[in-house]
Amino acid sequence: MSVTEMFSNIQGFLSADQDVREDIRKVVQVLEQTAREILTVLQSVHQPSGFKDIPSKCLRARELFCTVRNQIGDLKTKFPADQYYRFHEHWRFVLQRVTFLAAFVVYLESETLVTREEVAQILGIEVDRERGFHLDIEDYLAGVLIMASELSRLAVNSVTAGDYGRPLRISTFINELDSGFRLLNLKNDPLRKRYDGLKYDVKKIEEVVYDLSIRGLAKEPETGGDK
Amino acid sequence: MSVTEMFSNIQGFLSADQDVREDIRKVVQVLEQTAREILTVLQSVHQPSGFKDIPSKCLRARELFCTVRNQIGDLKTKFPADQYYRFHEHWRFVLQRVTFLAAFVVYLESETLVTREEVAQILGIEVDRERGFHLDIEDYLAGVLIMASELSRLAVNSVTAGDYGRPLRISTFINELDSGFRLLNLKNDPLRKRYDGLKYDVKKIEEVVYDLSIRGLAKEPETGGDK
Amino acid sequence: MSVTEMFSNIQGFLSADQDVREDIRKVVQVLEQTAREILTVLQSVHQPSGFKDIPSKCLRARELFCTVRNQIGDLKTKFPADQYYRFHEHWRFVLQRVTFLAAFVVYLESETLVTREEVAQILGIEVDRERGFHLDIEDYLAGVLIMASELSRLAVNSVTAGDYGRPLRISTFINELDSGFRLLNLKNDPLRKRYDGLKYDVKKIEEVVYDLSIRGLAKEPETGGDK
Amino acid sequence: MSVTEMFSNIQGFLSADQDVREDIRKVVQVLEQTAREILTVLQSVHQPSGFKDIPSKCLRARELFCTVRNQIGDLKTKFPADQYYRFHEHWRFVLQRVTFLAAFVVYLESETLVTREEVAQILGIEVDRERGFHLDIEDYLAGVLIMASELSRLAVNSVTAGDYGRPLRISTFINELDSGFRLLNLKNDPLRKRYDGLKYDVKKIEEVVYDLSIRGLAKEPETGGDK
Amino acid sequence: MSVTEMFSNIQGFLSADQDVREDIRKVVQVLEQTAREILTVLQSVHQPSGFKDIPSKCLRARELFCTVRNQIGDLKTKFPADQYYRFHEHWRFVLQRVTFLAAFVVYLESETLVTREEVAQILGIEVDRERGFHLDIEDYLAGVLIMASELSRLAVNSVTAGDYGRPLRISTFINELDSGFRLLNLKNDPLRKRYDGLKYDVKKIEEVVYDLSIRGLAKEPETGGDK
Amino acid sequence: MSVTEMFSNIQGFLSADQDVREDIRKVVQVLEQTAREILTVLQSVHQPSGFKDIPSKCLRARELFCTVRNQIGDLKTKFPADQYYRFHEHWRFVLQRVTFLAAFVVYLESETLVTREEVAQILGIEVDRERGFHLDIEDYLAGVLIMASELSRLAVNSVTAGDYGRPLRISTFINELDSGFRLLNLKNDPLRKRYDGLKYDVKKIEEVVYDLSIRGLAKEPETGGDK
Amino acid sequence: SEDDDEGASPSSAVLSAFKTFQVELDTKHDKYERLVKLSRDITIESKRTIFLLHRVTSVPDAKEVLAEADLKLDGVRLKIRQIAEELRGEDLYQFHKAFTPGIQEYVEAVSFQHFIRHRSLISLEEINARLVFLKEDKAETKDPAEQQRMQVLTFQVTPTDYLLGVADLTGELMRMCISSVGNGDIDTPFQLSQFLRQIYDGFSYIGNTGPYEVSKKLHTLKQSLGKVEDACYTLRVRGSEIPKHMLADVFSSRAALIDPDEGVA
Amino acid sequence: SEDDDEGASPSSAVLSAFKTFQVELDTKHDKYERLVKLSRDITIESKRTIFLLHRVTSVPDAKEVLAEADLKLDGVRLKIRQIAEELRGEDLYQFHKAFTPGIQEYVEAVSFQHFIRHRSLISLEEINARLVFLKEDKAETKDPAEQQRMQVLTFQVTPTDYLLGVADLTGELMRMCISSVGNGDIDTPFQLSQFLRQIYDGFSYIGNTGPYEVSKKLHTLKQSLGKVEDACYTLRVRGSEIPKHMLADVFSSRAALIDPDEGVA
Ligand SMILES: [Mn+2]
Ligand SMILES: [Mn+2]
Repeated sequence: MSVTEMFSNIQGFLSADQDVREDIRKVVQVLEQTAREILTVLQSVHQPSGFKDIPSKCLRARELFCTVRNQIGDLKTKFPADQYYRFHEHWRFVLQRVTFLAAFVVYLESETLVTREEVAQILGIEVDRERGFHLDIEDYLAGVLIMASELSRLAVNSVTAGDYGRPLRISTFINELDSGFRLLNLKNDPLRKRYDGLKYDVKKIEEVVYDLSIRGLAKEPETGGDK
Repeated sequence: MSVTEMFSNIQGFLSADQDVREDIRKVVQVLEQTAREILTVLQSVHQPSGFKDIPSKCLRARELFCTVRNQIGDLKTKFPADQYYRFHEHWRFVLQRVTFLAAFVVYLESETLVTREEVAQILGIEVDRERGFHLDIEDYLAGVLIMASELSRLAVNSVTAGDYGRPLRISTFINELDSGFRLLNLKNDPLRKRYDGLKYDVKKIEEVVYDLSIRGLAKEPETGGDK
Repeated sequence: MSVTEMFSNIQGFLSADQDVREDIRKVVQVLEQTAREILTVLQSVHQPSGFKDIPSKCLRARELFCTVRNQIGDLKTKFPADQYYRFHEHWRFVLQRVTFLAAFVVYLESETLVTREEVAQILGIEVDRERGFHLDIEDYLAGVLIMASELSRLAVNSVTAGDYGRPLRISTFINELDSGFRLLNLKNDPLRKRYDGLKYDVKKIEEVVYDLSIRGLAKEPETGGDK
Repeated sequence: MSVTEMFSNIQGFLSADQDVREDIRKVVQVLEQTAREILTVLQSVHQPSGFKDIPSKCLRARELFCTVRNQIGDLKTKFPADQYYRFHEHWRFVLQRVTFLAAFVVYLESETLVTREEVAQILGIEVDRERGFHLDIEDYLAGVLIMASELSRLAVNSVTAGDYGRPLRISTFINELDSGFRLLNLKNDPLRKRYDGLKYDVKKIEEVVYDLSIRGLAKEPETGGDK
Repeated sequence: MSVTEMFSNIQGFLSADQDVREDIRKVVQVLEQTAREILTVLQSVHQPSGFKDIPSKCLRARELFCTVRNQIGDLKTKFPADQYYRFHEHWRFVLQRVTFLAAFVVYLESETLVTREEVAQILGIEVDRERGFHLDIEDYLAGVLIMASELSRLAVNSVTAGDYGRPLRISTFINELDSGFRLLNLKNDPLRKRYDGLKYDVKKIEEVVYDLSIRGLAKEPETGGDK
Repeated sequence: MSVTEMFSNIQGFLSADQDVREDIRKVVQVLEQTAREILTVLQSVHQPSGFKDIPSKCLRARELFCTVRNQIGDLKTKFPADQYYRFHEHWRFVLQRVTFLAAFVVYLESETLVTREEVAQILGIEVDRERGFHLDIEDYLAGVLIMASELSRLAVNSVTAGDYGRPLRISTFINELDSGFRLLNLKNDPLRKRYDGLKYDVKKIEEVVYDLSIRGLAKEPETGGDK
Repeated sequence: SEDDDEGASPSSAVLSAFKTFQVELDTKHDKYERLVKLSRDITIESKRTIFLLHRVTSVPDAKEVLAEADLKLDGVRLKIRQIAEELRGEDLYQFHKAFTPGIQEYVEAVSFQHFIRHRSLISLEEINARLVFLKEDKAETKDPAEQQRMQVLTFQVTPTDYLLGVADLTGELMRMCISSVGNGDIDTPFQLSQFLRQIYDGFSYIGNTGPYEVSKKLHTLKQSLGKVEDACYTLRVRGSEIPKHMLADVFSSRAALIDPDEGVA
Repeated sequence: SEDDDEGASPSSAVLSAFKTFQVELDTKHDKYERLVKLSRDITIESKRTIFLLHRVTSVPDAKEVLAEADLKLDGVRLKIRQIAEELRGEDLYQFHKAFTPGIQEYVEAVSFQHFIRHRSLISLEEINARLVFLKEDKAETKDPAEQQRMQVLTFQVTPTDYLLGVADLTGELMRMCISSVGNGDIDTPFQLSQFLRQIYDGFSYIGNTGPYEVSKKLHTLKQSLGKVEDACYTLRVRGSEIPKHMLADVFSSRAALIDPDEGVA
């Protein structure tokens, strides 16, 4: 094989690679659009009026997750199944976003921490790398941390909306989450940086609980009834 | 044509171009001066005493916008009308600043979001590129985002000044703005980065509202009357 | 108009802009491919055997310039004619490359400096900005400088190939070019930096001529006949 | 004169210059040491206990400024008086530091903005370049900006120390400073960058005042008496 | 004096400074233009035909140095005489260029090294800093080193032009220069870097002399007659 | 021990360290001066007249090496003997220079490669690290490579001086050196870069030998007689 | 030929010299590589220890965590011992670049543990005292003095590595402070702010006289201090709304609310 | 209390989930670290092989050097085999950053050896064909098909790593060219210039469509080619002074002069 032929082959490989990336980028873009739509639905819980009909908002979000599933299904067809990490950077960001959204919906519905299995199911993907397009553990954790930050905002806004019980329940939940993260040996990577942010969320929520306590507004969270 | 003649001609082109840029730079400098003056007028609303006579400050700012219009009018004469984007970088920064100032004045006057048309009118320029010196849409959006950050500061300072209603109205306004931006599909550019800052403004204002609520100081904004 | 409507409109503008850029990028990509093909054709003149059939290589390159013309023709249709500078950065690089290639072909054919007019004609574009898609003067100069560096390589390789007359003609040519550039008052920009490289090319070629002279291999270029 | 003689002469010039620089560097080094000592004294005001004896700290700093004056006096003897700008870079940094320290002492003593004249007097130097070793205006401004950032830290720590009045006075002061800077037409240089940091200090202090206001802890600063 | 007044005063200082710099930049620009013209005149000595009338080229250059003197005279009026080093960076580059040109003319005329005094006289400036606008010693040395590099080029081209005696004389001259520089104790600055380039010039010229020697073309330079 | 005391201790250590470095720098500076003097003595061998009295030049250099020994002796007293590598960077450069000079002298005297032991002896230092101030192997090799480059220059100049035997002997010598270096596994470090230069020296000398060969000027090196 | 013979003998002199050079260079390079690898191991284990130590703000009893950290740090010290063995008889600074990252991280970990235990800054001497190793294997010589000497192996952390490790420690302290606030611990933040301010003062006292890497960390250090001061400020401001004696009640009841067993002592 | 019990059970659910996460993350990180170390080893040995190979321009017989290089490269391949073992069942790209420097250096070494032997560019397929490893140890399963599958272990160099290795190869070829001229070898430089020009044309054909790291190397590649072209130019110019048939004589007598036994074939 001549040098020219060899370079032609490689050029072929590179072009194919670029085409794949282009295809992925396009699907990811529509996926981001859907993610923004779900976010808009869920963001409204922060508004005073929004606290009333959380269930209906969750339903609406669940519907939109169908679209997400379809779009991820489309994404899977764009590259060889065993080269997930080759193109990981392309969908990493959006996958963390939709994981966050799934975790947020599950929290709003049941005040529990979504498991990696549940997220995978909501997104129509796998947990184990061997079984196909999967949810990387670091992406799952990143999504959970984004939710923690959203919950600290929710604690603040639920007080504004007059719901004094929620911040205490959020506090319990987020403390548990924090304990979980302490078990992990994170490298100096983006996840570690995000986890550092969790401490501020914990602190913020603690301050809200404190504010309620000194005013005698803190009630034992009635976890039983809500779940 | 000899090589020397060719290059003499070319030098003519290059000199002309450099002269144009020099002229533009000079006008932009005085424009920046005026922008700083308007800012000084408007900044005083942050001071406790400043809340009393917002209308008069707005009037004063409106007067200074006449100067802005004249200076932009002058700017227009410095280059061929259809080469806007060739020299865009020269005035981009200051145009975003005056857009912010216009948006801020309009907000202070009416608590509404200035439209691109209004900004264009206040600055004496066009909305449509075809019709002359215009306001690029990204510059308009950048100006609006600068204002959002100014409003979070205003929310804080209005509490200090004893105005407890304003933060709630600002909160509503900024939430609406945030929803608006979520409709946009921004590229990974400076505008996107600026937009990422918006969520901190939203959060900050929510915390102000929270502080008022928990102390029973929050009053429902009487939106009807104000708008 | 509500905030939502405003932002929906804006999204329309932004999408249109992004679509235009996407279209431009695609055409530019194929244009770059053609440019690389022409380069491959012309680079073969550096090979010992390549010196024999320069004319046929030029013919082949000329054919490929038809493709370039078509592709640039296509490019023109992707954006409004009067927004050249808005999207300039997208095609600037490739336009300098094809200018270089055009200048190189013309030099190989006739040992003269291509004029901006000729380049424009070869590329099927305009010289005057007012008349349509044109060749910016700085891009023309950048292309010429790229060629100068290619000529210093050619001087070396023509000696290796046993052609002792060519370096002398190249030397005269490049000296003339250098004098031309010295007429220009360049800003401290990429073009200036490129021009600073020209003096190395001049020196390199002079040393080639020296090596030939001292060995009695230098023949006076028969300038009269060639030009 | 032979080439060797010429270069021997030149070596004389160069050696003299290098000796001067060496001398300057040594004095600057001990000046930096003194500056660090003053800083250590003044930084202790940030400690809860430190708020009680600000006057005694200022006295101690004033004493150390005697040393500064002596050291600068020494510095002046190291180079010809009219070559200030030739060696400016050597002492620029430390001069900004001691200006900051002087400005901080004056603020702690009287809560006023030190003038350039006062700084010059504290440092034992001139204001007018013509009259000798002077304080360059940009260095004065840089020193003032360093102080602004120190004051935002002081506002925070005085609250921690239970002093609720000070932040309000700092706020008024820093706002005045900000207005002052807005009168300036700064180039795009290090000073401009430093000035951009001022707005964060302003905001930070406003938030402190806000926190005090909403809790009813803010007392109007008794400006009349202090100034 | 109020803070506002203080800052108004300061703005006065800053504006004056900026105006001075603007004025200097303009004069420097025309000076650069003249320098390029002199260079074009002198560059032609490198061409085969150029060796014939070196004297007339030198005369032409001498004439253009009148213009240089006028322009530098103009430059001097733009800033206070004793603030040379404050604005040094603005004209440093062009002063090194015209020093090089002066040194080159003197070498072409008499094959001697121009002294700092001679350069100062040619440029109409001073040697001693105390006496006015002067030629900094490092700028003089930089100019001399630029000439050294030009001479290595001249050695090469004089062989091409059939002048076999000149390279030997240049070799002697440049060796003397190299010995001179070896007497200097240079700091690790741009000048040192430039000086490091000198050894390449020395080596290049030695190789030219070698090429002549081995072919029996080297004649002993008749040093007595030339100097 | 309090934090303050601990930092005082460390500051003490750092100051002591800086003092040591300052002392070292001063000795190194005078050492560099001596090295330049030896270089000036040895450089003269490149001149046509210089070939006659190489032995006397070597004697003169040998004398100057006494000074070098004294200065290095002084250097040794400036830091603890077992912390050689802590301050290595300070004298590394000059040690390579004097190693080169020692190697050059030895070559000129005996046309042999100086051993590390010999260099150490000439410089009055050790070979083994354990025994005191020593010559690091990489510095020895660097010095040898600098000499190789000087020898390629010497080969060129000895032809100019009419000595046709020397280049052949240099060629043999340098080829042997090259074979030696090929045995080493160099990292991508400065030494590797320098070694890459050796190939050019070998090439240059080969070209000289070639030039002599085709002219029948190459004589068998009479190594016996020269040594 | 004669030429050949004559050429061969000096030739082998040069070549054999270069063969010894090759051995010397390769030995050094291989040692360097081994040290780099040890340093990476030390870095990873030290980082993990730091992560482990952060758990103290959330568990009822710090002892367990500290004991676990002791175990981990013992493991790290074994690695440092290996470095010390590699450096036996060498000039430490010749290979310093190879292991400095690991040692800095170890200083960070060990000083963090020390702070948690003693609320003070560990000194360089204390750190070095723990890096004196006894050789376990039998010495080959029979001279007791020689045997004695052989049996002790020390590693000296340089003051600069110590400073850089301590500078990074402040980042961990800041994280610990925020966590403490988040867990309702109102004493630790004030202690931390006091301690961090001392370290900051120490670093400003050293200023730019230290090596460049130290000055580079000053900015981050100042930011960490700022975050801790802000946390204390917030505690004070919020605490201002009720009388002080009530504050403690609120926090203790708060802690009880979350988990009665998890009150931090 | 009830609260305590109720709180504890979900708490342990979350915590036990995180304990499994910890194991997963640590496993991955440890594997990454092992790969980094393997990569460093591969880099060092490949570099040493390249150095060894440069000796071919100065020794009478290239065979010995090539054989020695074969041995070294076998050692490197054992390390790559270890990488392949680490990657068994993994997505190669998940750990790609850990070992890409070593692999690129291996490509450089192996393609350099190939060029010396065959005067041609080794293909990616040829490189990968040598990275198919057979498992020596007995497979635990008795199913022959399974056993078959288990016994083959492959490592695939990515096209990008191949390109980057080849780009660096050109630097070594340039060095070899200069050495050849220095040793009086007049054929190799022309062969090399031809070969390098092909590679350069290949890279310009790919242009900026490849990854960024490739485009970054284009400049160095062009410089190397320039140096080789200059060397050929010099040979031609100097050769121009005598008739061609004499040239060979001159060089052969030249080679004889230095060392009669060392004439390169
Ligand atoms: Mn850390
Ligand atoms: Mn390599």
